[in-house]
Amino acid sequence: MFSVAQAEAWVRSTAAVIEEHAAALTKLDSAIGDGDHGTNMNRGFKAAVQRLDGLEGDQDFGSVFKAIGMALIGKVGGASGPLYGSLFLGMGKELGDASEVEDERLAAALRAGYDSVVARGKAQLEDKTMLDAWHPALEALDAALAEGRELGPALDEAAAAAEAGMKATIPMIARKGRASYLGERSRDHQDPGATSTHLILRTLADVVNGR
Amino acid sequence: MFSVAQAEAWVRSTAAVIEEHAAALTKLDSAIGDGDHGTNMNRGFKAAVQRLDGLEGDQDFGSVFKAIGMALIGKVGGASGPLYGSLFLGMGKELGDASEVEDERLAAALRAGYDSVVARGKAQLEDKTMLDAWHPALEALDAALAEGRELGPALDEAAAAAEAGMKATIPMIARKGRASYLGERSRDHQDPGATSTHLILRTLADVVNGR
Amino acid sequence: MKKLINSVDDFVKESLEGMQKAHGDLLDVNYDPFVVFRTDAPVQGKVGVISGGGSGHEPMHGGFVGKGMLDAACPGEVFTSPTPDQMEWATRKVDGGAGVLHIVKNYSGDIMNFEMAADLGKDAGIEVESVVVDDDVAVKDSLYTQGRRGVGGTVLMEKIVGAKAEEGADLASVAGLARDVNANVRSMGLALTSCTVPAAGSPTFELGDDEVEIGIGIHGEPGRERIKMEGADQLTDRLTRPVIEDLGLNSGDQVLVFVNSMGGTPLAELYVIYRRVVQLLDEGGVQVARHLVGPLITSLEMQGASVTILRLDDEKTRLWDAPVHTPALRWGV
Amino acid sequence: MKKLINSVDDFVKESLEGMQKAHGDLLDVNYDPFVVFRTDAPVQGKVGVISGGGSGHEPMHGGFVGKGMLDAACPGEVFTSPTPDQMEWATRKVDGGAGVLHIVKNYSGDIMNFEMAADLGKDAGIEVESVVVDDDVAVKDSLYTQGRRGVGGTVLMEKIVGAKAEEGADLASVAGLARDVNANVRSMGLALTSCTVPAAGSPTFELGDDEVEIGIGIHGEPGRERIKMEGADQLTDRLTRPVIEDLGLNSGDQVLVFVNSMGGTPLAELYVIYRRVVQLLDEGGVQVARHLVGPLITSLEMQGASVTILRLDDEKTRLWDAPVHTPALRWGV
Ligand SMILES: Nc1ncnc2c1ncn2[C@@H]1O[C@H](COP(=O)(O)OP(=O)(O)O)[C@@H](O)[C@H]1O
Ligand SMILES: Nc1ncnc2c1ncn2[C@@H]1O[C@H](COP(=O)(O)OP(=O)(O)O)[C@@H](O)[C@H]1O
Ligand SMILES: [Mg+2]
Ligand SMILES: [Mg+2]
Ligand SMILES: [Mg+2]
Ligand SMILES: [Mg+2]
Repeated sequence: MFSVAQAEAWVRSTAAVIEEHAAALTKLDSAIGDGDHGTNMNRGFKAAVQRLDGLEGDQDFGSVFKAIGMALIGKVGGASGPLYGSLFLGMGKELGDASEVEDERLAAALRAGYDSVVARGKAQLEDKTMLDAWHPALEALDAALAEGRELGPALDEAAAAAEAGMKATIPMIARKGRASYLGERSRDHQDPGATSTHLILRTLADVVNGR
Repeated sequence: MFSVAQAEAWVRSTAAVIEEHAAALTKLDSAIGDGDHGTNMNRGFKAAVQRLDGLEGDQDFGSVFKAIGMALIGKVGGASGPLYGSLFLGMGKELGDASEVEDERLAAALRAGYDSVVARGKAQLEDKTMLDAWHPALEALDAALAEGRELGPALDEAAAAAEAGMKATIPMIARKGRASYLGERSRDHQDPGATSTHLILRTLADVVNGR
Repeated sequence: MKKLINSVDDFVKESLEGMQKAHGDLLDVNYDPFVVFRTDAPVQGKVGVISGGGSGHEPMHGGFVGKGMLDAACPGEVFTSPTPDQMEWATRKVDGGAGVLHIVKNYSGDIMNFEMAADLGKDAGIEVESVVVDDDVAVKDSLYTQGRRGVGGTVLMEKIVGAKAEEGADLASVAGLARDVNANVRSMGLALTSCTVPAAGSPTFELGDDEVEIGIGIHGEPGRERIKMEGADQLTDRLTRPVIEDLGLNSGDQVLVFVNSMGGTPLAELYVIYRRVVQLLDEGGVQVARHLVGPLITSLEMQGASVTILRLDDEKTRLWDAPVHTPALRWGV
Repeated sequence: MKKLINSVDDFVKESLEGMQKAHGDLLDVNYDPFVVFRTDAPVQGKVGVISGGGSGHEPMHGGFVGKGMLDAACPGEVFTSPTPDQMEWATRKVDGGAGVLHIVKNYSGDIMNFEMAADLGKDAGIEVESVVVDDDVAVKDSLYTQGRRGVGGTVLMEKIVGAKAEEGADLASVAGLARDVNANVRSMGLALTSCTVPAAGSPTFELGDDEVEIGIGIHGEPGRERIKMEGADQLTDRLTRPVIEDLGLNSGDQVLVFVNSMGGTPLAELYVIYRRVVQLLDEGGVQVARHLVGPLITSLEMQGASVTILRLDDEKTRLWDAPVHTPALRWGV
């Protein structure tokens, strides 16, 4: 089971984790982008937390994820703003007015969020984007749950797959986002968006596992 | 005795010496000025040599020094252009249509040139300018000739005095020229114009002494 | 990092405050969300023309707000595309009943944020058309990639399209002209130094004392190629030849040449480059009918330059010459 | 040293060639000696206004040649005052029978070279008046020194005096107005980096990563004081307070504020400074009636800025607003 309280905790923890890694994310983005991914994400997740602080009374997934999505869309800017914003909007739409859901529903919501990211960004796998971390992670999550794993361990597997996906972006040549302008020279660098995606999923696993 | 041929040789040698020291002069000017004294002088003396190359037939001091002065005025620019230009114009006026003169007449011509520099620049001694090299040099020259010294040795004494005068500019606070804008901070630097003056007088001594 | 700013977080805001104080006769600034808009917006019956993008490219876009050019500009954080709420606010503000054109530079972020804003604008019943600028020949174009970046051509498009809107043309014509400008303009740039994004605090890339980045964009992103330093003419040829070729210029064509500083390159050097671009065009029988030389689409303090060429026709020439009154470009007024 | 030039020796010439190609409608260039002049020079019956100085300060002065401002400009080598033959050529070229005004910045070199040129002009029977600009409050003024440098005030003087000459005023009035402008304008500047004189090849001075030079001129010469880096507002106060004080501004005074980039400082930062200057003046009840923000009197690629304030009266305001059509400043045309 996954609750709205856990969702909130996830976003709050993510804000802290992103702040900690902001400089590293920006450094990755300096190499093949424009050096702002960490700053963007940090500004956006701070705003998301503020938005959460402002919510009053009992909340459902729909309103919490929408608030987060709108905060990210309104504050991150760049490519990652609309993408991560769409992710949370998509999750919120999927879960609607529920405030606690089965593990499979959480997986379905992440999948719906992912689909929104794909719809918004129109990237393909191996374009060297955040999709390359999301996709293997969601596959791993589905597989683990199908094998009867608990949500905690299943999310650990998803985070591990995200990490592998993130690392797999290193040899890729970018075909979407700013890094694509570099052509061949984008090779041998890790994609910043795939890196932040790994952090977000790692944090989700930590929160659910009570770490 | 000092001849027009020696005057020409002086200017040609000076051009070579200035070229050799151009970077050093510019470096001095970077510290307390605008970093162009070597470039200016190099450009100007090159032009003076070209002008000499263009002179045809027998020449008198008046026309040779005027040609040099006009070349310097037209090509050096900055503060040193009008000053060194005035120097040679002043010398030319003083010597007129002579083509060989007594030692004392050369000394008088240098003095006349110096007076033109003072008239043009309106600086005073110890303003940390080229005057601080010229003045002691001319005093030394007059004194040496009065004591009956030959022109060669007398000019050596003048060059030595110019060198001492140049070094004496180091502790001075500039009150004329660009260095004056630095106020106190102009201290502990050697004046570029006094340095080029020393080079010019040193070269004159070398030429006359057949070195 | 040394910059004349008070804090990284307040830089964009304080810069906008300065603009507003300086150019209050032409423009006004909304601070939440950031939008720079014409004081007389909305102009009834006129198509509204808005653009936007990350800050750090000044005078683009805020400096192009005013009569005959943009109705509003949406400045994002430095090098970060603005957010949909800004473009939505601007769209509502400038709509005079004839619809609004969004001029969007071809970056994933800009495209996505403007798309969301256009949806929001349409939801509010405003007719919105979007035109994408992608004039940078340094980027290999392909169906399977992001495609070319929008760079110097943006400035020319905003001027020409702004004049068309000012004349009272309808949204379809204004958007059509914008696409026509995009089809006839190409650019390429180089950098001698990197810039430093305030929030990052150190240069985006390092370049040796004898190196040049060829094919840079406007966000301090590295270029396609790093070469040893060359003379201005050789470097200018490296920028201009691909532009001429990609545009397919022929003898007799009339063009506008735009030589731009990335910020830190002084005007005197731009003229050296301009001189060479004109020489190259002369050789090919192409006539330089109009020009623009200066720092107009910059990357903070980056040293470098870009060359943009626009193929002119009578209409574009007339619209280029039409009066414009903005902080950065002004004539006929 | 990385610059977009072909050779140190040809830099000024090739830059002028570019200017001529770009702005041939406004100006023409003579190459031996270097003079940039209005295409319609001499204007019969009008006082000719000329200025000049070392190159490296572009757009000053060549960019100010055109209707309503300068009749001619004499560019020297980089940071080296021009030579008398240039000013003499210019003086003869622009004399329309009403005499010629020389606007001279207060540097030993400029003063001496212009003096010689004025003598040559007078020998040729042309009435010549010279006015010296010395607005830099960073320099202690005294009878026994060179006195203050001419910096940002020069731009404002050239605009206002150029407008007066364009109106047909006689030489005495034009020169009188120039002296009046000089008496009412003050400036001060700072640098975050040095510039590199092409012929020297390395930076004129070295500045630490956390240091600022306060009170610099426009030739890469060091300033009066080196301090640790501060925020934009504090630095702006350091420039503006001495200017306000030296001008003796009072509540109710009307002024023009000119915030200038030394070349490498981007426009967005200039607006941060402008904002602060206006705040300071507001506090003192001084009204900012006109403004100018941009890189107009630069030191090659130096990063830094200067603040200039001119006390206005009705005539100066009117002349500031008068039409001007030059490469760098244009309005009313
Ligand atoms: N079309 C896209 N689809 C999916 N992800 C994308 C797309 N474009 C960019 N990204 C992701 O966004 C990241 C960059 O985000 P960020 O630096 O915040 O934005 P910007 O590139 O606009 O500066 C990239 O590393 C990449 O993972
Ligand atoms: N008024 C003056 N009288 C005498 N010498 C001067 C005067 N002003 C400057 N100088 C000399 O000129 C030198 C600088 O020459 P230069 O660098 O060529 O010109 P600029 O200062 O115009 O760049 C100074 O070192 C100083 O010796
Ligand atoms: Mg980025
Ligand atoms: Mg000098
Ligand atoms: Mg960005
Ligand atoms: Mg000089």
